[in-house]
Amino acid sequence: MNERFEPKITAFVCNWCTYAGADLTGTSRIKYASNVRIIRVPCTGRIDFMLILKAFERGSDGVIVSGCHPNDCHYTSGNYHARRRWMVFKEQLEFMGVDTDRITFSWVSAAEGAKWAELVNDVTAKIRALGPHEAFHALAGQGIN
Amino acid sequence: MRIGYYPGCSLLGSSREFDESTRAVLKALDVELVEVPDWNCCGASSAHVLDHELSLALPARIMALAEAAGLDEILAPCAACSNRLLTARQELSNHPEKRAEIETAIGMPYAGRVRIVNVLEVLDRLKDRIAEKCVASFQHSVACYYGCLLVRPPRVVDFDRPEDPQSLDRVMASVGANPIDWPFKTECCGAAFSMTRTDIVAKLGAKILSGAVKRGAEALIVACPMCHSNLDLRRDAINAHLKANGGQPSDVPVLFVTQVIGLALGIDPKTLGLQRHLVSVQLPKAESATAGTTV
Amino acid sequence: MSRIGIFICHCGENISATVDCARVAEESGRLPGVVHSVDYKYMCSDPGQRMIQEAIREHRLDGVVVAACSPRMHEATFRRTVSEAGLNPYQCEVANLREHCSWVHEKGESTTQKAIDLVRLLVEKVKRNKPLLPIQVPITKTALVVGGGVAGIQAAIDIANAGHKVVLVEKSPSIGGHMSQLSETFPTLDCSQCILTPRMVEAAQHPNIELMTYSEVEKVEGFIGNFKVTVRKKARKVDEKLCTGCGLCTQKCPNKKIPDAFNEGLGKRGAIYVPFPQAVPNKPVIDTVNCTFFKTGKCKVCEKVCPTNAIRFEQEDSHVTLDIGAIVLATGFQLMKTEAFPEYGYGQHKDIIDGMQFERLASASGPTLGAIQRPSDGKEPGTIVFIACSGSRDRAKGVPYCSKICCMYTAKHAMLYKHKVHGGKAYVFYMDIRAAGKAYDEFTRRAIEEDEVSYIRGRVSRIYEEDGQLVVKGVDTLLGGMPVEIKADMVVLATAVQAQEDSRALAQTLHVSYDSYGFFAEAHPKLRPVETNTAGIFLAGACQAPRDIPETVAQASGAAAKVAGLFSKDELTREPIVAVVNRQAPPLFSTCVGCFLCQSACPYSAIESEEIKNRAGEVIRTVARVNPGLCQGCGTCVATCRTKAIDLQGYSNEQLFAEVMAL
Amino acid sequence: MSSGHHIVPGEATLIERVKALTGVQLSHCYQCGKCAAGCPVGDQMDLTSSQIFRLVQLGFPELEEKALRSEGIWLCLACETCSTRCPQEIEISKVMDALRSEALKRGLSHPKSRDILAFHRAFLGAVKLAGRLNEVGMVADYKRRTGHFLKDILVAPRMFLKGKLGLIPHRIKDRAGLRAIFRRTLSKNTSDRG
Repeated sequence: MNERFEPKITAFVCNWCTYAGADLTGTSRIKYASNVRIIRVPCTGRIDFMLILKAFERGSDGVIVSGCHPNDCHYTSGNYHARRRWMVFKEQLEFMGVDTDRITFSWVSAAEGAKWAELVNDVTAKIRALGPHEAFHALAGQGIN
Repeated sequence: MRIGYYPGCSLLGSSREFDESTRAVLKALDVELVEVPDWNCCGASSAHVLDHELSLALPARIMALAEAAGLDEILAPCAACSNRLLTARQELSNHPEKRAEIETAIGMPYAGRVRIVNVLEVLDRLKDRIAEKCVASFQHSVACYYGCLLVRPPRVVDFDRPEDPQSLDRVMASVGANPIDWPFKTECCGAAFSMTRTDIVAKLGAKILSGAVKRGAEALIVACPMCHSNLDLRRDAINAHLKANGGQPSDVPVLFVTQVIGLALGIDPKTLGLQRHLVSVQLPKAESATAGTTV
Repeated sequence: MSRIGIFICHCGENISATVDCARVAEESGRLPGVVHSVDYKYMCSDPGQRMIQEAIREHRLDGVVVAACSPRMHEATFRRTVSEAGLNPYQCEVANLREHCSWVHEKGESTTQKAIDLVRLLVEKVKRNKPLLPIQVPITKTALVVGGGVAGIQAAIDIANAGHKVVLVEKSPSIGGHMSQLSETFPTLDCSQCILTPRMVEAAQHPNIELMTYSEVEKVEGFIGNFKVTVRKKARKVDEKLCTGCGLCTQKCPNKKIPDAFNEGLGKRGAIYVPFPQAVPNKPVIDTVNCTFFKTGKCKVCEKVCPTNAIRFEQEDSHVTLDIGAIVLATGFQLMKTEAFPEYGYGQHKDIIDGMQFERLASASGPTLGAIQRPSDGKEPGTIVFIACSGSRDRAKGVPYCSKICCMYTAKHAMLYKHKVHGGKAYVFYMDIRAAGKAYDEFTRRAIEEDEVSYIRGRVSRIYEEDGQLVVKGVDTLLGGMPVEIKADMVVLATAVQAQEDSRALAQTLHVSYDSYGFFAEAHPKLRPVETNTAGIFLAGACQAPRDIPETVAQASGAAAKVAGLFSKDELTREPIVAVVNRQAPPLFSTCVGCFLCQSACPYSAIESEEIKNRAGEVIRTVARVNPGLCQGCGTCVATCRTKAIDLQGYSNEQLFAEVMAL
Repeated sequence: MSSGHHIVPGEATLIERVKALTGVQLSHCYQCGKCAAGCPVGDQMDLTSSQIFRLVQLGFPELEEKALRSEGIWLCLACETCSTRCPQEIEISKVMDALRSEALKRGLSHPKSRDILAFHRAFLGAVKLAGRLNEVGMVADYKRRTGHFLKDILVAPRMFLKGKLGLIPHRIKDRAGLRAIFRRTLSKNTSDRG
């Protein structure tokens, strides 16, 4: 089997900046890797990090969380809360032995269509290099939930 | 107080009196100067014209030697030297990858710990002691001339304000002098062309000199050997330029800040090297014991 | 069991060119709970929408997924479509097959597979969607206008003329703003005060406008239609009702040496003063910092001479709380000070002034009664240099943006000078002449061609004083960078337009966004230029970006139209995407444990506490409650809640986890 | 290099070379001329700093060459007045250093740069020899290089009498180490040929 590994990437993006930015990538017809599945939330502040664990459990090899740039949050400070919670969550993940390199935090504004394409391509390449997230999938198989 | 000392080449030759007066004044103020062992030339205005790497390596060797000698601060009275040292220090701290290359070039470790200070900063720290020990106030109108290298470029030297600086004026006022308000405090005297384009030096010097005299200065006060050389050693050329262009030649003396402080502290003019100037130091209405000395 | 309908749109060929739409419909049709699945060329067209409606009726659908363009484009359209067929609009989801799939990937299996995945995620979500009802909120039909310059005056008059009450709050003692300081206005050279003062009077006398001068907004709570605003009325030390504005006190005040802010420091005023003769209201105020009585406890001359006993030394600041439905921010700008320019002498030369100071010199009501005299010695300047872009387009020491109005007012200044000082020489150093406006370029050309103002393209490096004149060292880049030195009697710096000193603090008080320069941010740079990101708060004038009078007035009228539109209804309909704290039967009442972490996370202060009482009226539990009027639906509280007691309608935990589990 | 105002594909333009050497982006220059306006030698330059930057900005080989051949780049005193005042924060004297080294490398330096170069070479030569600058030795070397034997003939004896000119070079101990620094840093093009 010589097939190239195609990772599954799940992206949690806010409605106002990154979702709109990804729309702009589309209207600008910028091509990028088709590995990503977008889940729309109103704000990165809404993201319960259990969602990320569930995404891995369901076979995702990498996760992107992207929202508005600092100080540009549609809801003033949601992205800041997300960032703060992420710092705590990240430590827990590391403690659990989850490779936090598989989670990419980014900011893509509604005007950054090209940046979205670049982000997806970069993450896809990075996760492809890391290989399938077998460690976690195996754990999930044992029913950690 | 103990402080590292980097005199630089000019202070061994054409500006010996700056070295002499700096040592004398700091000794009188109980500051111990520790000369950086086996120091070399910083490359001054030449190295960076011909080779960027060399312009980093020469100052880096000096700072590395100072670090090895356990010094954490170097006084570099020469404005050109302190500027080159600060420039190299900043570039090496902003670009750690260059530091490794330079360490190889100089064959010595360089950590970037040592701080560089100019003579005005040191005198400012000692202002209380100066006031305490002042025996002969220097009651003359003076034009404080900072030149380029003490205040520019501000993002490297980060000293005083880049236009109309005040530190030298404050030091002068603290020993009783009257610093005049004048617009050419930081105007360039053309030092880099001292040898090669004397015509330019004469023209720029003429503007500075006449600007000071016109506003009532009895002396120009400097803290840079290159400024001093241009305004003192090149005075004949400056006066010739003034004469040729309808200006008034002038014999207003040019003193190093340390010489003025030395006079105020009552140090013998000869120790301060006043006799070495080509334009003799003659000051009107001799108020203090030493001013007015002709040598 | 759900009955979901799926509608795959080809978008002409926009989607079908790279996605096999028929296969998406076919495979999605096999998902559990899906009872109907079709594809069609244009779902958003009339026949497409009818197709959805007929399917809802025929198959008794309880959920719809339309797979088409971005929901940001047509979600509203399709939700209206399903609601017309009797389904709750929030039972419809839109999968983004165009912007997020067909336009960004090549034709092929993986692209079609992605489309199928995207539909499947939303099928799982829509199964868990709940019918939601739009939220109705009442509207208080009183507008607050903050700032009494020309922007605020115009907005207030327009809203008032539409029949609504307006409170106009101005922090200085008089309305009028910067425009009342101007001499003449470009490009017509008509007198600024002559055109502004009638408007000031109209605002003051309008039955629907309440003026609150010498007052500042201190606190804003609430939300669109229902703001509660606290205004601090600073003590004038004068009873406004008793004062007739006779002016006796201002004439008799013995302390007349105070630099006059209205004249930009070029004139003097007393400690009790009216900022300018045409001030509205024409009532004085005591400057307690400089007043002799307040400094020494002696004087009271004003009190002695006042014929109506209106002086009130004991008067204190007071607070007023207002019920407000909409807010217009019109707080204007400030000019960068000459102190900011090291190479131009740090503001220490009296004869280097800024543009507003020149306005006062040229104004008939100014300290020189309109004669151009330099501040140092009152001499008429024979040579004057104007420097455009002073601090503008200067990332090193000023601001990187173009201040927009300087090119025009500098041309005006040079013209006014040439008209008043015959034989005078006027030079303008500039980088570009930006005169894009109606009759603007003609105006700057007139300055050059008819009034013979010398324009020199280049920046000035240095200004210093010599022999009572100012030496201006510039350059002419059109002459190949040749240095130019001009001996001038006076220099006018067209300094940069900046946001007001306190704009960031005010923005934080009001929860509106601002840009990195402190200007208030509009909701959309092109399509929503007078709205802010906070519903019910609008923008007018230079508090948003540098702008001239015509633009300011146009924007003020635009903001007023937005307010009038909002006030045209009695109630406001809002999307029900809000957070809710669960309520359960006693004895649990709610899974909320009352930790109120959500409260600290909420950017809108929308979370209140609610006391649950027993029959005896004793408090037995304190739990969180979301005020649906304030909640904007970000969901930050949901992610913060440890007991999952709080959830976001439309993006509930159940919905999002269902989507993820469908991955 | 081909003639005509067109960009040679694949070849680094001067603006790119300057960026590589100094980190300065000349595209930031918007030609306000403030640098030239405050330059103490601006009136002596055949091309002022802002003109030189304009010539470099377009990327046309002929214009780049004109900039490198100018006398202006050799007249820069590195007084930093321009960079202190530049509204776009361009480090102008760094760019001048880079342009001079490019001019030397391509053999385009202005004939009048000869004296200035001779001075710098004499200076560094003296430093290389002893570790510190001996002004007499340096001046002698400069005169030999330029042929200006009579220059300063009036000042020098007076300086000597005032004790300002020492005839014996100040030598540091680790001269070998210093020569190694020169060897390791100096690039071929700009090496001290004296």
